Amino acid sequence: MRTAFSILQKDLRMEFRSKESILAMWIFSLLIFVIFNFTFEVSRLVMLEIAPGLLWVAFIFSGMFGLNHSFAVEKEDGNLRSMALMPVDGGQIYLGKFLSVTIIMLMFEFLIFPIFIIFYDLQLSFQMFLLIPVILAGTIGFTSLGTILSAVAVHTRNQQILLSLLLWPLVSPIIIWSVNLTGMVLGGGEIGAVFFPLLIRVAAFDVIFFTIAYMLFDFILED
Amino acid sequence: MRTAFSILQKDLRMEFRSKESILAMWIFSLLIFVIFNFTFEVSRLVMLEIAPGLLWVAFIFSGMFGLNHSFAVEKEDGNLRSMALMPVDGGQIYLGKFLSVTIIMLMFEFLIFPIFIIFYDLQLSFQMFLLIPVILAGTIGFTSLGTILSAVAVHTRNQQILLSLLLWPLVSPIIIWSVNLTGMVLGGGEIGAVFFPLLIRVAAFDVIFFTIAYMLFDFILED
Amino acid sequence: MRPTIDKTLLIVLLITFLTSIFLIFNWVPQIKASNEAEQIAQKIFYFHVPSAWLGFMSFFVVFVASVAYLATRQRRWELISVASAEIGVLFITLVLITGPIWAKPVWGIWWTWDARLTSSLILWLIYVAFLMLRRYLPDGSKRANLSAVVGIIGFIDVPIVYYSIRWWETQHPNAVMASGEGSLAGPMFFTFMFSLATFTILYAYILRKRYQLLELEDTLNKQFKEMEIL
Amino acid sequence: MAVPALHLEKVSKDFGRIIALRNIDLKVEPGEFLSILGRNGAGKTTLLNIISGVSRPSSGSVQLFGTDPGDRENKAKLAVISHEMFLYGNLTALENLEYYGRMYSVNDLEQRIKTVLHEVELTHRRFDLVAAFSRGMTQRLTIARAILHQPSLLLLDEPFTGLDQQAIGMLIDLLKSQKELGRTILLTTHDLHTAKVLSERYIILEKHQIMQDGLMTETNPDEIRKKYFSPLEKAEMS
Amino acid sequence: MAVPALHLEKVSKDFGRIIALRNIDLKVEPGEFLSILGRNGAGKTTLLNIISGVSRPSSGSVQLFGTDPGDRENKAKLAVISHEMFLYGNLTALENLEYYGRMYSVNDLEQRIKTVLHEVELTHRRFDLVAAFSRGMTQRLTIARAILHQPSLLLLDEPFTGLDQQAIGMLIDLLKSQKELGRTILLTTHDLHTAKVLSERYIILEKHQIMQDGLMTETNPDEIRKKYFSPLEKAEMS
Ligand code: HEM
Ligand SMILES: Nc1ncnc2c1ncn2[C@@H]1O[C@H](COP(=O)(O)OP(=O)(O)OP(=O)(O)O)[C@@H](O)[C@H]1O
Ligand SMILES: Nc1ncnc2c1ncn2[C@@H]1O[C@H](COP(=O)(O)OP(=O)(O)OP(=O)(O)O)[C@@H](O)[C@H]1O
Ligand SMILES: [Mg+2]
Ligand SMILES: [Mg+2]
Repeated sequence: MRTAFSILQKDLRMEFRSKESILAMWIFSLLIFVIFNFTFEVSRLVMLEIAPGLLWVAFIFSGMFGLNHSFAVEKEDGNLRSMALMPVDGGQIYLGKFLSVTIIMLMFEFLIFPIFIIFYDLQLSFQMFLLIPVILAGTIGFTSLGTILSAVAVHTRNQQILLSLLLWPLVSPIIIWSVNLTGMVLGGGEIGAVFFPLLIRVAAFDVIFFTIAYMLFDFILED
Repeated sequence: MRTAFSILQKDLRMEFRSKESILAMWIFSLLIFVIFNFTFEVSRLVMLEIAPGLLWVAFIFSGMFGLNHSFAVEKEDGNLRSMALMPVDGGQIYLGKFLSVTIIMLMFEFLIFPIFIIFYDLQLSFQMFLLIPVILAGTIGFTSLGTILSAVAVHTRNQQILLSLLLWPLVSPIIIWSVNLTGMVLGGGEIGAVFFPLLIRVAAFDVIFFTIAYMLFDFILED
Repeated sequence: MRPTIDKTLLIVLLITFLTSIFLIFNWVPQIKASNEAEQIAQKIFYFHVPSAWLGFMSFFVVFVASVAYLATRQRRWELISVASAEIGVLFITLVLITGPIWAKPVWGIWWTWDARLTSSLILWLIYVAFLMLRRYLPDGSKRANLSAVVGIIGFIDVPIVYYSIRWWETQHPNAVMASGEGSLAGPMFFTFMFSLATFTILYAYILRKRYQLLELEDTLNKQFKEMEIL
Repeated sequence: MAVPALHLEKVSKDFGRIIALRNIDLKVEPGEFLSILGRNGAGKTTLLNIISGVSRPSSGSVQLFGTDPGDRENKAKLAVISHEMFLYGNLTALENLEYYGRMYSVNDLEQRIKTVLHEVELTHRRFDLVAAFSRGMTQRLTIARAILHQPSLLLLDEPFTGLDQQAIGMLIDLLKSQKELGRTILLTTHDLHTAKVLSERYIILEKHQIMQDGLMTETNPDEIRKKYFSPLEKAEMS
Repeated sequence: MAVPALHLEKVSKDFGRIIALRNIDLKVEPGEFLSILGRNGAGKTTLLNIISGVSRPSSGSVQLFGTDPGDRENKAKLAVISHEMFLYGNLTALENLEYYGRMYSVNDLEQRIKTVLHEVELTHRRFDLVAAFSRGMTQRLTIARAILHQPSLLLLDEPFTGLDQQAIGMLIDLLKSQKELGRTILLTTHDLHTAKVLSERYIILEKHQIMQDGLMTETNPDEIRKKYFSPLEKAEMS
């Protein structure tokens, strides 16, 4: 645990070296929405229908950004190799990286969400708190797979494109479910009987993915 | 011109070092679409309404990818600095980089487009040829600004985020117009009187952006 | 030894293949359909579904071989996993080709974002990515490790991909086999099973051949190196 | 007797078409100081990578202290200085050392960091980002990082790179004292003089094989030089 | 008389809080071979960066051949070897040289490439990607790249890094012949011996200033070493 925590601390420290980083992140989030908005110049009704999808597309792109960045830093001065040399458990390294990537992605989401609410003029309701577990579960699914696949993709010259090729198909079920769940919450109607079982299923897959990745990470570090 | 051509040649050579690169690009394009599709689980009607926007969002993301990659390569072993040392015109370097980025982005678009047609089951018509100048104009606008702003962003530690912050707001008018124009063509109706003036406006801005960037590029190279 | 097995396999394959062609096109009774095109298209069923099943099986083999590789670090497991992944992609490609050919006369469109279709596409993409990854990495233990990891994660994802799509209203026929042999009457059932068997033999044969080819490549490389040094 | 610190048997390594090492047999006893010499591209770095477990041999076996190089205890004992810095440019010198110290579970970390920073004379720059360091300063910090956890096996790949005269002296003294502490050290360098000063044993890699394995004291430096000077082209082409 | 090859007046450079150079005055005549010595972090690399025009001084003026370092003709005359390789890992050795040759409009490029590749003994590896090169091989290619366009002013920042004995000999010969051709050469190195062999004049940077500007022939190497050995801490803190 101390190992994972050290990695997390180092990552967050680098990420937020300057206070401007947060500002940049915030503006980036804002921009993602603005760009969607002006690109899809469509009726409000249509907008509302695609809103959950848009939200998750925004999440995914900020997540991809976080993943790429997090492992590009490791690659820079051969630090990925130095990790392989350390007398620590691969799982711990995975955990540390996973936590830092997740925290950064959650932060993006936290910044994106208010913009989303404002742009779509959604009324805040008590029910919206249900989005917290939904976003959490979806994000963890994305990052638990994303972390290990980034560590794979970083070994290639075409890191970014390969990460997309590997991650997107694999993570697609989680994203589909998350979009569905988000739609259910934002739909404003009653939360149907399907909501919680689905949420639990997403969470269950998070656990599965995480566990497998945790166990396999050692193999990625060694040659 | 020979200089620009040498840069272009080098870039394309690196990009397509392996034949797999093209395949990877193609799958990446496919994925962008698949991800939009399953994320926006909406009715076909709505789909058609947002189609032009989706198309351009897909273009933009593949373009961002191309820009980031193109300049990350330059940064790798201090090659950006070596460019500053070369006895060549900054404008020529800009031209070379612009061409390579544009060609790669056009290639992405060329790969994306058939997928777009099939997935949306659009019927091919003669009118669709009008999309060629539209896409060309929009793309050139994006890359002419993108090339110079990438060269700026690459000097920072937060390259990717900074590029987005700089580029998206500046390029947004071009994108909005391109989406409009695309919508007009795909709408299938008569091409209204507004189409050509708008197209010309986009082209005019392309020329302006390109010229300014061409002239300013020298200043970016030097310290 | 080896050549005999291969030869036997090949002969059996040829016989079963010709037989199943005969069964499909000449023996099994035509289904009743509104038009002729649909009737002919229905024949695709005997290629479409076995391809899909064998595709799944190939990926299962990838999974098993990947686990075996990480456990034993033996090159042969790596080669099996690659060979099987390639064949799996081939089979799913067949599904993705025969499906739309069937869909056009039946549904009137080539493609729809139906659950089964989408999940097949995603499945295909997962293993294409697996193969792409291998192309981008230099040969060596690193590549073997990384691709084994992806091979494992990829397969775990397969049931989820299929699960996730149950949330969609689906246009694609569902579980013909499971929902009742009734719909698949005697001769059809027989023909289908026969076709499936043919595909399975085909799989076994290609896998063997591909594996041998990869092995040959290895030996050849080794010999080249020896020559280079001496 | 005790297990050797390092035992390679028939180790070969190739990168696709390119051969880097062929049939290397090597045994190093604990406390030995071995210099690895050889032309550019002879395979020195590859050899060190295999010993550290970063890279696996294409064939052959490697043992550190009788076990696999990838073992946790082996990793804890090991220090590597390579071409790559293993430092985060966006962290300060101090933060880098703290991070490494934690990963290696260094006892009394604060004190150790103070000591090593003093040793490489970077105390006054500890709060500066590594990205802003000069080349020699970065190399100094790399050395500090490597010795932070008091390793018992040091793999040093051209560690003198970029150091000024004084730092070279410092590193030589450091290595001497490490040797006295009974640590096993493998060093690659192109500076025959330094190699001679430091180590008793040397090997020369040529045509990706060990061409010579001898004692520095018994060999005339000119002889070493002569062997070492064999034409590159020939060695590579064959 | 003719304009000096290089003329610095009151050049200072700082990076925010950190001072790298202070009030440097320097004149180098065409054909001179100047060694720049100094401790790690003394400002040698920064000085070369300013001369090459890659970096602008915070204050003061720089002139190459009487004009601004950024001038096209100056750039065409200049060759730089720095810590960074200036090579594309994803291109082969040959492709890298071709690219640079075109950018510098080298005449009879094919022949030149053949010559320089032969000189650095990389002919047999010309079709391999630079990413797969060993450190020394990369440094050799860097040298080949730098001399490809037959520059008349060479700025060499620790060019001997990673080279084997033979390549060092090759580079020394190369530099001597360049000197004979009347080319101006500035070299930073920590190897006093090589500096002494090659150059007639040297400067020592300390406390980011020129502490000594003298002739190698007139100075006792021990004297140089003594000066050069001044404690780092003190020099930096001031
Ligand atoms: C693009 C188009 C298509 C794709 C990607 C596709 C994919 C698949 C897959 C993967 C299976 C195997 C599923 C399983 O065994 O669980 C399957 C089975 C089947 N497909 Fe398709 N299919 C497509 C179009 C069609 C069409 C147009 C029809 C006919 C109307 C059709 C009829 C069937 C039938 C009857 C089965 C057998 C189901 C069973 O055994 O459970 N498919 N298809
Ligand atoms: N990742 C790689 N891919 C392909 N070839 C490689 C790789 N790493 C090393 N090589 C090749 O292996 C051989 C040995 O390289 P190595 O780096 O071990 O040499 P070295 O003895 O350390 O040389 P130097 O003195 O230049 O550092 C070289 O021919 C090199 O090109
Ligand atoms: N980009 C930068 N940002 C901040 N400080 C810098 C930067 N580049 C150099 N410095 C600082 O300027 C000073 C001089 O650095 P320089 O690289 O010129 O030293 P050097 O004489 O080349 O040393 P070495 O022998 O180690 O190569 C150092 O204190 C260094 O930390
Ligand atoms: Mg080496
Ligand atoms: Mg320097």
